[in-house]
Amino acid sequence: MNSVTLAGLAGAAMVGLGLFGLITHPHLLRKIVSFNVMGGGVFLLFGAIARRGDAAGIGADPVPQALVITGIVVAFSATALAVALLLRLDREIGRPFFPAKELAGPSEKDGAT
Amino acid sequence: MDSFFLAAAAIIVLITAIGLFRVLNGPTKPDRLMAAQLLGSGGVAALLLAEARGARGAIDVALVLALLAAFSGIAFVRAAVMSRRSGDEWEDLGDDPGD
Amino acid sequence: MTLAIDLFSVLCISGGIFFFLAGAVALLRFPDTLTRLHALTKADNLGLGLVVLGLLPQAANLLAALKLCLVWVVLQLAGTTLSQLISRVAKDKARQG
Amino acid sequence: MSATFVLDASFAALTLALAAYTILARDTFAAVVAFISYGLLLALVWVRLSAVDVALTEAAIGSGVTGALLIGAAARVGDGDASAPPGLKPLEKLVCALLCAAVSAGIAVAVLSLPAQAPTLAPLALEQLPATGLGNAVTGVLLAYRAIDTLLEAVVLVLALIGIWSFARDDHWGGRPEAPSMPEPNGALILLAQLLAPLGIIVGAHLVWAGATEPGGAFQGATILAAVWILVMVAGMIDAPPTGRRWLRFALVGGPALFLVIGVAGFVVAGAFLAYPEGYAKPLILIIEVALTLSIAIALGLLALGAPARREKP
Repeated sequence: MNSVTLAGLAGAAMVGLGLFGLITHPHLLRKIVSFNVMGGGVFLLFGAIARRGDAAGIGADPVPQALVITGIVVAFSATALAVALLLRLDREIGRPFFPAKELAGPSEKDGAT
Repeated sequence: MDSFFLAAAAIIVLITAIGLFRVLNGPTKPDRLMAAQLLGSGGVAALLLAEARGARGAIDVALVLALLAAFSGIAFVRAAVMSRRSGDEWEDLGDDPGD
Repeated sequence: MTLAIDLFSVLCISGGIFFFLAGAVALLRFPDTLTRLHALTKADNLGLGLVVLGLLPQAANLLAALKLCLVWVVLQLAGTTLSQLISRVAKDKARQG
Repeated sequence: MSATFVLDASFAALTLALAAYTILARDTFAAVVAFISYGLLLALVWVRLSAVDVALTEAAIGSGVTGALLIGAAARVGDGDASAPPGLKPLEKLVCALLCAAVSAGIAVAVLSLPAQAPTLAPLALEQLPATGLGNAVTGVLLAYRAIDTLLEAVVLVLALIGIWSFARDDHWGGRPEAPSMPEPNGALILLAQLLAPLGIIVGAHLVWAGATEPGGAFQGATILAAVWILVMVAGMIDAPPTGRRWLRFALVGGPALFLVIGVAGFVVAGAFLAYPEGYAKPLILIIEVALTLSIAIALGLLALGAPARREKP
């Protein structure tokens, strides 16, 4: 067991943890956060693989590193979009959960304001 | 000397971890807000020690962490202040009646 | 000469660890938010300050040493402002009950 | 067990503990604070994995700006306890936990059975690096070998922003996002913003410039600039810009557009899309990086600000 394998295993555990949160939390913001934890785990797996590919004097394979950098930026874009969707949903139905029937007609909250 | 730096970094990580979970457990929001500050200084100290002889550019990471810890800390405080008054003024923000 | 420098680094960094430890103990033991905040800011700034001071003679070049100081200055500034803001939130919260 | 392994193990254990706290915490606010702490620690793990460029990106975007976005949303929507739909039954939760553990176990087996001789593209990446005039292989991959990925990545930011804007109410289109400032102005915060803004601009510019030879680059530098921009807005020194302004929209697409123009020009002068003519690779890459940095900084800042929520005053 060395440090790199340990990072890979930690990444594997994070994927499982994030997946669990994504499935079990009804709160949509918690789902978004869980998804980001899962993403962090996947990136860490890439990191372990990059670190194993050290050669020619550089500490880690630059190609997976570049992939992860791209991944982090795209994950941020997706998170921002998801948060905007969540805020709009919260404004429509007044709670941060998947709507059950509310979207069928105008919600009570809209009528109140 | 190198192993002294590494050991010092590990000790600071453990100390920070203890403080961090204490702070995260609250009970009040202001307690939780301290997390950014605690981890900002503890994490940066651990990073600087761990990479005292290591990767080039590690100090840049410490600098970015320090700047972003300040930024997140202020975002925390703003969120805590705003959440007390959440519920009102979302629908009509900025819609001046005079328009 | 190197020995003297290394000794200086070890002393400073050990001092830094002591202050981090003091801060963590205070977080665990102190009764309310404001005292915990007080302890945290003092311990953290001194702790990080001593660690940075200990690392300064080990820096590779002048730019690295400058960046080390800058890291401390940024965290010091941020810590001061943040603790002020957090204590205000805590005070308002206490007043509201 | 060496000191290095003990250190890496404690980093990994703490990161994992924070990930678990993020998932399992009852309080939404605490979960988001834990997530930001998790991101900070993940950046330290990246440095330990010799991936300093990734560490910079994770510290800046993965933890910093994502954290600010999530904590703002947490304050807005709250816990929603009273209106929560019935959750999963304990037995169903257990089944989920077991299945997720199985996923983790499967990945762990894959990690443990990686080939002893790890495949790597590092020598290949370094071999051609002198031709680009760069010293940082990661920047080389991002802006020379796989430049099309980076171009599309910059476009994704703009697309996400258009998506967010489209959630605005019709009469708010082109208006300003909700006020990002503190409810009441605070002298200490204004002083902090005044001190950190010039400092952040220097650090951001340094990261972009250093990215050619040392760890750093356009995305990392741009994130610092975006963070400084938001900080100045939170302090109440400037307001969020109206999203309909023409200068703003030109600045948003300017970087990717210039990238695209240089890419298409590659057909004419070097015979392929995004090919740089010999001897001009480094200046061209630097021009692209500077233009990209400004566009990305504005895009990141606007993504964090959210959809327009105020009518534009004439």
